[in-house]
Order: sequence, then structure tokens, then C-alpha cells
Amino acid sequence: MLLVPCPNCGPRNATDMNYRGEAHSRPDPDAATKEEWRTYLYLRDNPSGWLRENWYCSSGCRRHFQLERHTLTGELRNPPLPGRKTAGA
Amino acid sequence: MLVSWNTMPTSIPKENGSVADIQFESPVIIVDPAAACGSVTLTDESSMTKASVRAADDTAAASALGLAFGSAEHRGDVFVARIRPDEWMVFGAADMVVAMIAELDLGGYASTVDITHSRLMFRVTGGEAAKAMEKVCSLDFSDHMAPNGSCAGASVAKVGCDVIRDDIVGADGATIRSYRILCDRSFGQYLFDALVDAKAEFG
Amino acid sequence: MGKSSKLARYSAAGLFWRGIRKQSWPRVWRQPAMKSTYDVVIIGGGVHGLATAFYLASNHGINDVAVVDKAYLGSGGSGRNTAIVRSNYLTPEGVAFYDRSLDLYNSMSADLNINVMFSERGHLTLAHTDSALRTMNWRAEVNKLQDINSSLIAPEEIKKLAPSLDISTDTRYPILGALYHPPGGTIRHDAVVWGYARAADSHGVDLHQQTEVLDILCEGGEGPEGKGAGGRVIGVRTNQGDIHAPVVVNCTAGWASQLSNMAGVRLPITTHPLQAAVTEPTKTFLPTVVVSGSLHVYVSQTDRGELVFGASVDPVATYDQRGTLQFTEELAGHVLELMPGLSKMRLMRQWAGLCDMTPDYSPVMGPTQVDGYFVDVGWGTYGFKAGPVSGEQMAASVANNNLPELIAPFALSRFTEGVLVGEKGAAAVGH
Amino acid sequence: MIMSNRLPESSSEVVDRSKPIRFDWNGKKMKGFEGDTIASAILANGDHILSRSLKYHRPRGVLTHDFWDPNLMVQVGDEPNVRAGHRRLEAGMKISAQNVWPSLKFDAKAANGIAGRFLTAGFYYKTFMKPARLWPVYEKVLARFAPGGEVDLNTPHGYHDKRYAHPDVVVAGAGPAGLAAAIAAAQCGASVLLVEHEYEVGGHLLWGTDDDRAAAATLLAQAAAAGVEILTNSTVTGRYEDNWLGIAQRSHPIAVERLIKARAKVLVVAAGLIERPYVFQGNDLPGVMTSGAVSRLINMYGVKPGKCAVVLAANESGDQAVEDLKRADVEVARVVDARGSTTVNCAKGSRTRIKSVEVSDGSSIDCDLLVTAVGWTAPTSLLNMSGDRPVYDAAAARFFPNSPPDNVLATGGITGDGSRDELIAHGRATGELAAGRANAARHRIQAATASAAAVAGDEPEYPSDNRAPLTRADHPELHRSSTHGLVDYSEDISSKDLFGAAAEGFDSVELLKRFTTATMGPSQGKLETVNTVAILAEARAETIEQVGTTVWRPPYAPISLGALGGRVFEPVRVSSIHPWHEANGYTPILAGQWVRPEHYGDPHAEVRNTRTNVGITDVTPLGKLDLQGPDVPKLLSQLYTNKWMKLPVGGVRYGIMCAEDGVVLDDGVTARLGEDHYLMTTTSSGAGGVWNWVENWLQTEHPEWQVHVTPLTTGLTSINIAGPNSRKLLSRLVDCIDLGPGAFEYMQVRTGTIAEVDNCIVWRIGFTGELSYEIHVPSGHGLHVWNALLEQGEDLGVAPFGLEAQRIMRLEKGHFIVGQDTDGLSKAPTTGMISLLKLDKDDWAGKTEVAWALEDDYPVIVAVQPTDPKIVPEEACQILRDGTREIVGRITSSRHSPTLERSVCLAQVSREFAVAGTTLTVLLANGERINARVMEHHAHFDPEGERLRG
Repeated sequence: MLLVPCPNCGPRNATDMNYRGEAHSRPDPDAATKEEWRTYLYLRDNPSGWLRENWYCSSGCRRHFQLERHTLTGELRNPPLPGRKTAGA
Repeated sequence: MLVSWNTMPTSIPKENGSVADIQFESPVIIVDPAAACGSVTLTDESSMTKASVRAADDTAAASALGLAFGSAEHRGDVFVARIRPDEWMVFGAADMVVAMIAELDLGGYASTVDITHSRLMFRVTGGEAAKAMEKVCSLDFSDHMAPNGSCAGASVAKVGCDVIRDDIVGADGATIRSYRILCDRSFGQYLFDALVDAKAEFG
Repeated sequence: MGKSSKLARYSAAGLFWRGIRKQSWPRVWRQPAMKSTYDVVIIGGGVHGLATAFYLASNHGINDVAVVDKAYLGSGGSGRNTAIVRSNYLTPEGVAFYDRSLDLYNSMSADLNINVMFSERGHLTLAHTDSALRTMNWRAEVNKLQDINSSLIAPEEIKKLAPSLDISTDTRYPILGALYHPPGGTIRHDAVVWGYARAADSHGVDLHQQTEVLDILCEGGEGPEGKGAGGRVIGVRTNQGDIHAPVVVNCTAGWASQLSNMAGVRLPITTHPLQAAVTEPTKTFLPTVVVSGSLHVYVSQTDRGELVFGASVDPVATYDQRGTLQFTEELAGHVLELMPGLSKMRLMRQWAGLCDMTPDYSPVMGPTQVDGYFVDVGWGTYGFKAGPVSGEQMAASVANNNLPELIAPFALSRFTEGVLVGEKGAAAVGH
Repeated sequence: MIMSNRLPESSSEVVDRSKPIRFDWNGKKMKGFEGDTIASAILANGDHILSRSLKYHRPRGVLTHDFWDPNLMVQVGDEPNVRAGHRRLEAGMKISAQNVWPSLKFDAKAANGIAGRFLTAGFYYKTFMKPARLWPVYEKVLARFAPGGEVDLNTPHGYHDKRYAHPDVVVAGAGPAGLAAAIAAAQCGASVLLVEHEYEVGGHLLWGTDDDRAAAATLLAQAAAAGVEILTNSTVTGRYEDNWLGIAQRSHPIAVERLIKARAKVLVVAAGLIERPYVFQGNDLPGVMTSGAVSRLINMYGVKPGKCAVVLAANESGDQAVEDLKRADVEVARVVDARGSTTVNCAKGSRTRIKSVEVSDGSSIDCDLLVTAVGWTAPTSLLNMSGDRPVYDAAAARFFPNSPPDNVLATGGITGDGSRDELIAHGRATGELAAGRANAARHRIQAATASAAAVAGDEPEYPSDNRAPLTRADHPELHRSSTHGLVDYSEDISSKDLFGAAAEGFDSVELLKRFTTATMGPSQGKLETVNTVAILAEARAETIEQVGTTVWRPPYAPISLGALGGRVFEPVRVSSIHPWHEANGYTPILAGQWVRPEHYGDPHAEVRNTRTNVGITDVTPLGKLDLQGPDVPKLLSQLYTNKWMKLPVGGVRYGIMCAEDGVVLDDGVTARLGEDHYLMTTTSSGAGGVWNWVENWLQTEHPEWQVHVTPLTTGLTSINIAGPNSRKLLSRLVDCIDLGPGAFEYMQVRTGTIAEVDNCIVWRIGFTGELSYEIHVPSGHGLHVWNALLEQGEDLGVAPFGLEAQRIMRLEKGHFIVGQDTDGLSKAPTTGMISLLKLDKDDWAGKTEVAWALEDDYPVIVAVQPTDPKIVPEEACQILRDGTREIVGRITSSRHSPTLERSVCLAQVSREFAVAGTTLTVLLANGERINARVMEHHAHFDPEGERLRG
């Protein structure tokens, strides 16, 4: 069971969280072409390596935050960021 | 009552302001009262008046309520818990809670909701209360990780709950370990039964 | 079967004579030296890659083909799945596709001269709610129109097919009915891998194990190093050296994005582990495959007596294949919900495979915006079922440089065109 | 009854001769003692064959006499595959042999043994291909050979339990090193959980010298004194991410088995060593045993393992077995010292027991017991699961840990060799290191956790590993003699099979394992893996290092489904009115987690009464979110497809929510209760998802918006009052809301007191199409109000109605249900509510896709009536282009309408067919094609909505 460091609560079991996937930015819906919009909807980097991703501490503080996690080794780097913007930094 | 929807312009003010004496109906039916007692006891405190106050850091309400996130304390006749970074829960007798909320300056990004009816509250009390809790909740209930006066949101028997450590003083003056557990009202009977089962092995 | 006469044919008589003469069998496939150029390089030595190679050689006469795998053949999803096959999908395009696969599986033992142990034991998908029942009915009705043997049956009939199921009505997940699909069943997954490998090898395909692709070489594309749209593929760089090839096929399932990013082609895929487990063997008592979508569990019992369990993919994206305790807990809880008499059976081994999940629960197949770079990916949790037909169709796609009709609905371009495949309909219905 | 092989009582034994136990073995009554294993008791009674092998059905006796012994799987009552070399004997056990037919003594399937030459590993891949139709027949035959015991499908579930634990240190294995580690860690202030697979702590000290046993007792006393929590007959079954451990506790006083899920700060692996069998012809004959088996049988259980022994000894364990045998009055005919150049070539025997041994010096010695002590396998499973890749040391002839992560430490035999005191010293050093690391980790976690106590001082230094390693004793590499024998006893795989498979090209460890199934049986490779690798190395003429090893996967030891499933936590929810439903003859239905009344006997009557008089229904599961703040209208505009900026206080509006791909997510009505105060309702099943969706938008895309969201779903008991008499009924209970037409219109909301309950909300909305009110009552008084409605409405004909009546009435009115009439690909235009899709509004979720969808073809929800009013097409029936099999739509909802006395449906059809008056072809489940007409309005009943607005 992955131990996920919530920036507010501290380390918690992954089952206390909602995983919200790869961080990516929402294009301006009024300006986006079909291709840009659907790239946002469907295409992902999905690396075997470092990934910036969104989590929601659903059982604990109910705040969104971002983690940098290595998808192969499970290692974490950099402190978790309280999630203000979905967009990758 | 605590928080009313009294902003409705078309509502007709009630002539007689007094509230009839209607009993609060707890959803928990304790089938076997003996099973809830013993060295670890389970009690239903659902009828206690409970308010949720939401306030951003820079509001007067937040400064008045104070506390660090994850901590709780008795304050006069009411109990205050900062259960989330921007949420405090206040419990107590109805008039006490109403008075406290009335004193709060809800200016800025702050609001309050009566959660008396949406959140039930149970107490698990006894020397082995932590061991009973470990059967239903993945939090670390050791004294250094969850001291008296700590609180956290957590899943208890797969129900989203708020768990608060609030030890009590026994008849002999000794401190007895005790946890308050709040959950959505509709899960009440299920959760109460799960807790009765969890504490069974400790008597 | 072309050059297959060179094969030391498998048969009962062969077993007997080799037993008498104490002769051993020849190697199943060669260990060829790696050439610097091939007509086609297929990345991924699982069922999909090997079947594609086999059909390229046997159906299209293209045998200057290399299959490269970073580990051993069948080391990915092909050897980790729970070996269930069926064709009772929801959409007409899904049904047509998987039914062709089932046909190929049916004749595979004879076609490839290896016993893949296809056990046509029937497949039950249980419904625990009204809405699930409605979805089952939907599938049954669509299947009926495609002449697929698949129908809704009542609890009493279910009990006859799988006596270990609890059909009482006072349970948390009562069994209200099931979609029964008699042609569904199980196959020995490793035998399918070895069968295709041996047959492809006999047609001259070179199989290179322990050969990891480090880069896909392109030119003329709009991205860095000539990768990306508008370019063409010229080969691959491996840990054993470079290979020049005008055609590269990505059959790497869970690692599809990783490889495809090397060609500058982003995919609509996230990689999630799918876990499985087996119990210790017992005398057999479960003659069919049982699936419960609501409880995220599928169960079958091998001829050796082990119960094989699978579940739905883990929610967190990861390339870690170590498995979790939580999976076994939920699995056991759900299995006991369905079959309460099994509490004393013991779980013996658990493992995980990587699934390339797409937004519409359907694969991504065929050419891409990079000329010569083909994908056969997005196989999620249903790749094994589709192995033979995917190989057949991908071989046709590569040989003719087009998108065959049977897999036209699965083109990569559907995502930018916004025409997703309707299998998602069923998955999202029925809370 | 004669206990023919029981030795005289000794001080070393764990059996209690004052406590005899009666049991039943294959129908024979036998007697053992408390403390016996099942196998020791059977052996003491003179039987030595305990099972038959998988493929050839050869008779099998004790091999290792421990949990891993592949020959000792027996059936005990309804429990299959019990390890007879591990499980304690209990009074009244009914024990039988597995995998035998018709009996253990005479097994008809043993004929397979003769055919063994042809049944090489993987033989089944090479035959049964033709004719294909016969494979199912062969398959049934093969299935009869399935090994293992029988499952009794009526086995009761039993009470299984789970708990979480957060110990500083978990020690896996309570031999001398593990005990010492646990003691040292606890003495340093760590909380320690010590887990021992066997029934007693002490490990190999238990079958050692008197001094060894005294030392074990001392260590146990010290552990107890130091406050170590000791679990015996328990196993650390797996080490998962971040030291999440599964521990199977089989010794719990009230639970059959308990799964402990422990988040250990440090795991100490002290699993000891497993003795490896030797591969030679005849190595599976009953009477061939490991030295450990012999010493355990003699010293712990007082059982004489044979009369005349040959001992093949390559280490001290073999030497000890010689001493033990002599003491037990077993003749030792020859000690073959493998530390020299001699070894055992093969063994010969009768059908049931070894008779003689051929030694490599050419001599042949008669015996009924061959004891082998040829080396060790380090059970590194927990280290593998931690990510370590153990490495082989040829000089010591076994694998050793390589570089486990910092929070996993190994000690004891798994890491090296030494005297008892050296092992204890290494254990102590490991325990101290573990405690130091746990302390640092604890400090860090505590500091990071909001609810934890404040930490004093700086984070302690994370101690580095300065332990003096144990030495590695030289040991000859002994895997196979000059002959071929069994490598995998549970699978009947011989070294010859492995050579053959390697020659065929299955020459990597994984391929070999898959092709031959070696190491895949219930012993999980504990005995077989290293020999398999060694033989593959021999076949490839390489070293064991070059060949590598397979990955050990969890669990460490098989664990019961009962323990893994544990107590079942399946939360169910009920409304505050539930007690009334239960007391009044409701038929329950599970909807998600909710238990709801489907009906109270006759749903059609419920519909008729509601349409004629007045009905009340419990709709509490309807999702309710309290929204407060100045930016609520912006939020609503962002999430719904229609406009929200001008909803007046007291107003109610309906909205459809889309995901970003334009697919319909949810729908519901929202009321404005005050200046900055709104109440949103969602579908029952969508309540949780919508709350997450709202928080997601507020926290990630628009953190500048000021909106507080509080779920109130169960805080407000919701009752729908519907029917012509609903106003009259409600007016009897409210005294502060003007219900009069003109004062309280359709799609408005009021607050006030109902049946003397303050703070109620009254909505004038209607799902049923009747004049209706939905009242939200603080749930602590929900039942009171429900009862008041029934009491006050008696003369008005009030009666409750359930979910089914509600579904019928909504269908009569043509209201679609998200997830039933829409599906996972239905974009908003499919609902037909085009006027609610406000493309002239700024950004809203799904807008772009909805706009593009409107330019394209899309399926549409329409009301449909079969030509024959009596036919109700099943939901999910397909709609076809006439005369073809082309699918153009499907029936999504259908019922018989008691109001219209005909069948009514909703359907999704392609736009071409969505024209009022079109005749559709519907294929019924029975194969019949019927006609049905597309209606002008969604509502089959009262399309103008006169009743609703009345």
C-alpha cells in the first residue's frame, strides 16, 4: 500500500485518497481546436519514470495536491504541492 | 435552532417562536445494549447539536476559532475541532452552540451549516479503545501520533468519518481513553454494529 | 503450413517414439544472430507481436521479420493474464472482431500443431443489480443479432452451471441473473505464445529475446530528431545494436506509451497494473468461467485444480508489477461473497501485469502519423482474447499499408475525430 | 493400539504425554499427544505413507517434516491441503490422504508411473490436438488427476478478523537471531512485533542441544520482559510498498484466522534457512528425509523415523542427525561424508519404502532410511518483495541478500553462518539498528502529520549500517548426483524433464518454469527453486550466477481466503424513515449502498392512488449539496449547461451536467435559498461523484471563487408528496408557508416549519407529473413528519409509494434517468433538451464537445409506444432498420402504465428515426419483431403539464 504524503495531513494510505491522474493543463475552451481539445481530453505522456500527478485527499483534509512520483520505483521527489491549478508547473 | 434558512423573503414569520418538544430520532437501534457496554463502551451522542464553520485563513471567524489543523479542545461548554484546514466543528448543548456561532463574525469568506442531522456521533471509550479502533481504521492511534485533543478525517469500516480523541475522566479521577466518531447519518446503524463487533473481543 | 514440414511435428505418436528411443525434441525456435536490416521489426514478443509476425510470413509472404523483446517471449501480459476468451461484447464492431479471434483460437491447436488446451467451458457474467441485468440484456440482444451464442439466464440455471455460487436473495450482492456465453472459455496462454513463436520461426522470422528497444529512429518528422507527424520510421536502436527497418510495429501493451513517445506519437493510454492470483490446487468443482463486474472479480478453475482469479485494474497508474495486499483482500472478500464455501482455500501466488488502458475500452490499431510506424496497443484487460485476430489484421495492415475494415473502428485518429467506440457505453452504465 | 514408533519420553520433546489425543487417519482410529504434528502422530502409529504424487501417483512419506514438505498435504475434515508436518494435532481430527483413488495403499492411477517415459514435462502441449472434438474428453480425464484436497462447498465462513498495526519494528522469524533482534529493538524503546511461523519460538534451537533449548527459553523470557508482542503460528505473508506488511495470525483466540496489516517502520527478516533436498534416482522414496526432518521427529516429537539409516552429510546438521539417530536407537549403517568426494548415487526401494542406497564409491548399503544434509536455501521471499535481488555465493552454496532498502534489514542464517552466540550477537546489532532507524522514521512521520503530538528536538540521525557481518561458511555445492531424480515433488518434475525442456529451447529460468511447471506448486518453490536453477545451469553448462533465479512472489506462505476476506465491510445506508418501511411490509431493493423500498405490495395500485389521491415517497438518497458564498452562480454556470446568474431567491432551476467530453454526468434541480445560499440536488447514485466534481473545479480551476460546499444528503430527509390532494395534505402541516397558487408556483422553493419541525425546505417540483411538493426535513425528525403526513392525510387517501411506482410515473411523464436512458457515450444533445444547451454562455464543462456534437449526428431519446399496448418490450431490446439486422437504437426504459393502461417506453434512436410518428421495428427478446411509434412529446401522460402546474 502506497503511503501518500498529503501536504496537510501527512503520510496516509493511498486508499484514503482519490487518484486523479497525470497533471495537464486545460486549454481555453473557446479558442481550442478540436485537436487541441481532444489532446487535452485523451492523450497522455504516461511515462515509465517521473510523473507529476494530481491527488485528492478524500478521507482526510479534502484538498487537492500534486505529487512527483516515479511510476516504476514508486519513489517520490520534491515536497507535495497543495494543488491550486491542475496544470503541470 | 442553530442555523436557519431565514433569508427567504416569502417565508411567513412564525407566530409562535417556540419549538415544540419533538424528540431527536437517532437512527441507531441498540439491539443488544449489553454488547455496547463492557471494558470498551460504545455510546450514541448523535443528538448533540453540531455545527460546521467554514472560514478562510484571513477571516475573523478563523482567528476567533483558532486551533491548529488536526487539533481539538473543550472551550467552555462547547467542544471545538479543526477537522480540516478550513473547517471547524462545534458541538455541545443547543443553546451553547447557538450562542457561540452567534458571536462569530462571519464576514469575508466564511459560512456555517447545521450538521446536527447530517452527522451522527458515537463515542468509543475504554482502556482498549485504541485496539478496537485499529480493527476498523488504518490511522495510527498511538499516543504520539494521535494524542488527546487530536482529530482527523479517516475511513472507519469503509465509511468516511471524522475521528477525534477526547479522553474522559472516570469516576475515580483517572483519565480514560475515548474517541468520538462522526459519520453520515445514513450509515449510522451499519457503523454502530461494526463498532460493536470490533470491540467485542475486548469485552 | 508452408515450411512447417520442417517442424518436428507434435503428436501422440511422436511422444511415444521419442519415449521409446529416449530421443529429445529439437529446439522450439532458433537462436538467430541479429541482422542489421529487416523489412519489419516488431517490438514485443507476446501473443500480439508473435501472431503479427506469423501472419505476415504465412499470409503475406513477408518473412524478413524480427521480433524483439526486452525479456523472454511471453514475459509481459501474455504470460500474466487469466487466459479467458469470449466474444460476447457490446458493440457490433467489438463482437465481429472478437468472434474472429475465437474462430482462430478454435482451430489453433491444429493450425499451429500445438495443444493450446482451449477449454470451451462456458462463460457466466453475473448481474447483481437491475441496471447490471439491463446491461447484460443489452449485450445479449446485440450478440443475438451477430449470431453469437449468448443469453440471459436465471439464478436456478446459474446454480446448475456453477454449484459453488450462492444464489440466495438475502446477500449483499444477490445474483439476479447472468449472461451465459457457452463458447467462452480458457486457453493455456503460454502455449499460444510458444505456438506462434515456433510457427513464426519455422517461417523464417527471427526471434530476439533479451533485446530491448532504446529508441525508435525516424526522419523527416516535425518533432526533434525527425520524429513525429509527417516523418517516417527508419529503424530501432536496441541494447544489442541498431536495426534498420522501414516498418516498425509497436506491440508492447503496458509499455506502449513509453515506446510510442520514442517515435513522437503520443497515445491515449495510461498504464495500470492488473492483478491476478491463484489458489492451491483442489479437486475441481467449478466447471465454468464466472465473472462479476460489480464485484470486480473473475474466476476459473484450471484442470490442475487451481482457482485463477483476476480483478479490475488498480486505480493508480504505475509500471510496478509487484502486486498489492489490498488486491488479495478485496478479491477474497468478493469471492467469498459469491462462493461462501471457499473460506478454507488458500491463495498461493499473486502477480500483476501492465495494462494499456484507453478512454473507450478499445484498442488502438493500424498506421499512425509517422509513416511505417504501426501500433497495436491499447489492449487494456482484453489483449489476450484478441491476440490471433490482432495478429492477422495487423499483418494485413502492415502488408497493405492500410487499415483493414475489421479494425477500422480502432484507428488512432478516432480520438481527434471524437468517434469513440461504444464499449465504453456498457462500462459506464449500471452503477 | 500400538504406538510402534514412539521413542521413550525425553526432556527435549514438545509433545505432552500426559495429554493423549484421539484422531482418525483414513478411517483408522489412532492416538497421539498434545504437541504432535499430524505427521508425527501418524508416523508414531506406524504408518509412513502420507500421500501420492501428482502425475505418477507414487507413494510419498515424510521429506522435510515442516510447512514446506510437499508430501505431507492432507485433508482434515472440510479443510484441504493441510500441512501435516506443521499443523498441530487436535482431538477428533478426521484426517485423510489426498490425491488417491481408490485408496492410499492401492492407487489405480499409479499406472501412470509406467508411462512416465512418455509423460515428459509439457507432454500435453504435444498431443491431443486432433481430433479437436476429443480434447474436451481428454480434458475431463486430466482434471480427474488434479492434485489437492476436496473443497466442501458447505464450509461455514467462520469468524475471520483483521486489524491494522503501526509497529516500529516487525521481526519475521523467531530463531535466535530474530529473538535477539526483537529484544534489542524493544530494549531501545521501539514497539516490536515478532512473528513466528511455527508454534514455538526458538527456530533450530528447538531441535538442538539442551543448551540450545535453554538459550531459547531465556530469549523468550527476555522478549516478554522487554515488551515484545509475540505472535506464534503466524506468518509475515508479504512485504508491499512502503513496508506495508501482511501478517496471517493463525493463533488468535477468537478468530479462525486474522490478517494484520502492519505499516512497519523497519522490517527485520530473520527467516532462517530451509534445508534443500538432493536430486538422485529414488529421492522420492518414502524413507528419504532431510536431516532437519529427522532431528525434529526425534527430538521434538519422540518419533523414531526408521530402523537402519544411511546419512549423507555435507554439514553439521547431518552430523547432528547422526547423533540424534544413535540416541534414538536407530542403526546408522553408513555416514557418507559429502565434504569429501563421496556422495549418494541413487536409492532403490520397494513400492513403499527405500531398501538400499548406492554410494559413489560403488558400495550398496541396505537401509530403510536415507538422511540427506546437502545444503540450504535462503528463503529470501520478503527481501525479493522489497526489491532486493539476492546474489549467489558459490563458496557457501547459497543465495545471500544483496541490497535491500534501508527499512528492511536481514539477520540470522539468511545472511550468514555462526554459532548460537554469533547469531544472537548479529540479531542484537540488527535490532539496535532497526530501533535507531525506526526512531528516525517515527520522528519524521510525526513531524509531518498534522494531528500528531508535537515532536521534541531535531530529527534523529538515520543510523548507518555498521554491523559486523556473519561469516559465510564454505559448503560444497550439492544439487544432483550422477543420476536423475525429482526436483519438484509437488509437480513430479525430474531433473531429466528439466534437461529435456532446456534442450528444446525453454532455457531461461522463467520459460523453464512455465513449460515444466517446476516450482509452481503449493511449496511455492521453497524446496525446488535452487535445485531447478542449478540443474538448468548444468544443462546450459553455466554457473548458477549466470542463470539467475526466479522472482519469489507473495504470499510467503499460502494464506486462506477467509483470512484475506476477513470481516466484510460493506456499508449500507438507510434513511430516517427506514424503520417505518421495515414495519410496513416493504420490499427492499439495493440501490448502490442504499436500501430503499421498491414497493409495499402493489406498485400499480401505488401509482393509481397517487394519480387519484395523494402518495408520499421517501427520496432521501437524492444527493444534496449546501452551497454558500458569493460565487455560487459562477460555479453553477460552470457546471450546468444552462444559465444561473439570474435565479431569484426562492427560485428553482433544473440543470444538466456534462463531463469535459460532453457526456451527460448528472442532472437535478438547484434552489436559491438566500442571497449567497443555494441547495443543489443530484441523482442518488451521482451524489458522491458530483461532490468530488464540484470540489475539483473549485480547488483546481477556480480557486479564486468563494464557495463552501457541504454535503447534506442524509441530513435532510426528503419526502415527495404527489397527487391531486398533495396541496391539501401539506397545508394541514405547515403554518408559515403560503401554499396558495400564485403565492407558491411550480419551480419555487420555500422554507418553514412542517409538523412543528423547524428548518424544513419545501420545493414545488415534480418527477411524477402530478401537483407535488418535495419536502426536506432535518433527519432527526424525518420519521415524525412522515408519520404526521400519513396521519393527517388519512381522509385524503394518502398512501406511500415505492421506487417502482416512482419509476413508472416518471416514465409516464417521459423523464429520462442519467445512466439508464443515457450511457457512457451519450452527450448532452441526446437528452433532447437542446434549449438547455446554452452555447452563448461563457465556458462551461463540456461546452466545446456539445457544440461540436450538435453539428453532427447523435442518437436522441424519444418516447415510444408499441402498437400493441399489451406488449412491454424488455429494456435493452434493439431497434432495427426495418427488414434488416442493422441496429438503429434500443429501448432504454419500458413499463406497463397503469394510468394509460398500455405499455410506454423511452428509447435511444439515431436522429433519422427520432421524428414523431415514425414507426420503429423493435426486436423482442423472444425474437419477435414488433412495431412501435415515436411520440411527439417525451411525456406519455399529460404532455402539457397541466396537473403539474395546477
